[in-house]
Amino acid sequence: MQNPADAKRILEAALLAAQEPMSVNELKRLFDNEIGADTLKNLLEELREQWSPRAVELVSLASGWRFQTRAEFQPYIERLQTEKPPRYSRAVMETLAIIAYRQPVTRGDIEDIRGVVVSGQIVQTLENRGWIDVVGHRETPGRPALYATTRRFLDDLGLRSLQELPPLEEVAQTLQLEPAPAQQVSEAELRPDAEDEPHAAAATGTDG
Amino acid sequence: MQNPADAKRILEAALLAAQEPMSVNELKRLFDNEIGADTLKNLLEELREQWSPRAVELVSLASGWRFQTRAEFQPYIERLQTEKPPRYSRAVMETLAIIAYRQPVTRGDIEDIRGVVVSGQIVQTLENRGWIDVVGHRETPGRPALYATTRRFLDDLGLRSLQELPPLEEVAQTLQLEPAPAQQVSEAELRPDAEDEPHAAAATGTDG
Amino acid sequence: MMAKLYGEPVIELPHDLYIPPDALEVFLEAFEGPLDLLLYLIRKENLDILDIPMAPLTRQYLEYVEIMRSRNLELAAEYLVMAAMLMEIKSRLLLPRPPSAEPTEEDPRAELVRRLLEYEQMKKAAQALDELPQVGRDVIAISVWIEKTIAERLPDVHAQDLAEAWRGLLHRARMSRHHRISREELSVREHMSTILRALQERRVLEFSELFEPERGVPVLVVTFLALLELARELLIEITQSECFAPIYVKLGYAESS
Repeated sequence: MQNPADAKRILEAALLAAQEPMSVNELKRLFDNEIGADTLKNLLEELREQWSPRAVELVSLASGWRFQTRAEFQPYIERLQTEKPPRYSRAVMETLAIIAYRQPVTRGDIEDIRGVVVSGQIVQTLENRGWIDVVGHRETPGRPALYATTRRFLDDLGLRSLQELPPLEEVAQTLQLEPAPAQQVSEAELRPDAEDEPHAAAATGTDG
Repeated sequence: MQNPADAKRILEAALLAAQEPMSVNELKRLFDNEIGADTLKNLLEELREQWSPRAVELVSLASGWRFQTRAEFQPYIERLQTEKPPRYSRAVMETLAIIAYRQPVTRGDIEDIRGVVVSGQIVQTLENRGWIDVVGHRETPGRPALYATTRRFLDDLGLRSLQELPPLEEVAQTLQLEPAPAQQVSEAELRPDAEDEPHAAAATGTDG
Repeated sequence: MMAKLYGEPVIELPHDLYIPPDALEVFLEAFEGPLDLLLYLIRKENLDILDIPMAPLTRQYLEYVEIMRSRNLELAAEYLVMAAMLMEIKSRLLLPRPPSAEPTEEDPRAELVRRLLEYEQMKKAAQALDELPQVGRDVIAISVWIEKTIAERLPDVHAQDLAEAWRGLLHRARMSRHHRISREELSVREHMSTILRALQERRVLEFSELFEPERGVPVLVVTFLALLELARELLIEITQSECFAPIYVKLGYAESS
């Protein structure tokens, strides 16, 4: 008969080594059924508690207990993967840019600016990502939804507010639409990633 | 930039989640190469130390670092398994030993030492396991394949290099044969490629 | 030489070699080949492997081979080859040595001894290898589940990408100056979203609730501009039942729906 510390060590190893979630009933076999289900559950709870500060957690699922990496840890795992990160299509990026800079906007507004129909899938992609949501409806026929960017959008892009989005004066200057203040241009020139693959998004574009 | 505690947490999760042993170079990518190899090795050693009282250990292998259960706890874990993994036959293990200690060798070399025909199935078993592979061909009639052990073989047996293989049992350096002088024999024993001797090959002819 | 082997009279099974017939096949299968069988005989009889007495060893070996043959067990050819080799060695040892034999002549047993020693070494190495903890058999490589539910591999977007996207738009649509957005306008539009979002939750808000004086005058002004813009775009309704009564702000469609 094991003492609780030994039992936990064995439980931990068995759960780390398991390929599938393990039920309490299965785990009892580790100890030749000499440890009752309640005791085992307590040990599992203690183990979960002990793991709580780590990047791997012990979770209880419908089919049993298993160790898994915390979802927050995903970005690190991705760094280990060598494949190229996925990119949004030009259609998605333009839609997002329009919503970010012109919010709140309807799908019609976006279509007016882009000059093409905006598929529901594009909007869905951005909604699923948690970057845009419906903040109201415009009182016009059909009462179209008004989209705006979310707090999460700012967080994910590392911005504190929309103010920190790249100013579009630069763009105007590039296109020689209107002279921009010199200060901002030099700012842009100092930013190392300013000219980073300008057409990369367009290259993979599958216009919706 | 992570503090050491965070870095260790991330390292731990990456290693626990990895499918294969991870080299220090691969692990550097976790931190966008911002942590040097030496610092990383220190962190790994600390991590190994922290895990030392557990039933799972962090080990350093030929192709990198990996978490694995300690062999002493296997009896417990086996209670969860419906069937025990099979052991390899003596024929397979002897073939493996000859390849490991005498590599690179041809099937003929193995047959010379074992004194029996080596079936294709035995070689296949070891190849399928990823423990041996063909590293070349000997420039003799038939150009027989030369086999060697793989890094996976070392990893799976918990070794960092062939140097860590169990030492061969000392074979008597001098044969006390009489009345013939023993000089030639001892020479042959000392030579690592003794199997190249012509009569060795002739001795296992299978044409009864 | 084979003829000689087959020509030998069948020798009776000595007592120390007796194996129950049922167990024989299992017993013989335990040998990995003639070298393995020879080693067994040498070790069993405590013979000196470096000075093998060929006569008894050959006799015992042949007895085993004969048992195998008499039981019609499938006998690997290697066993017969070894039998021939043993008999050859034995006969060479029996030959009288010429008085002035070259001293370099090799002991006829040397090659056999070399092979036996090498095989024994590898046999022991195989046992040692088999004792090492093996992944999958004695230890399990850990590979815990990677939780991906929240963050399936999603594209990374940087703020600059948005500007690029906008630039592309401008380029294609030859957009005119009215699409140029200043920081001030953006600020207003951000507050328009904030107000609409607040109204999503509460439907009706008191005018004063929309302002956060602690954030300073500029924010107050921008919030006010946002309210005016929302009202102009009919996105909200601002109502006041009488002078100095509370001012209420609600979504433009709230009552019309």
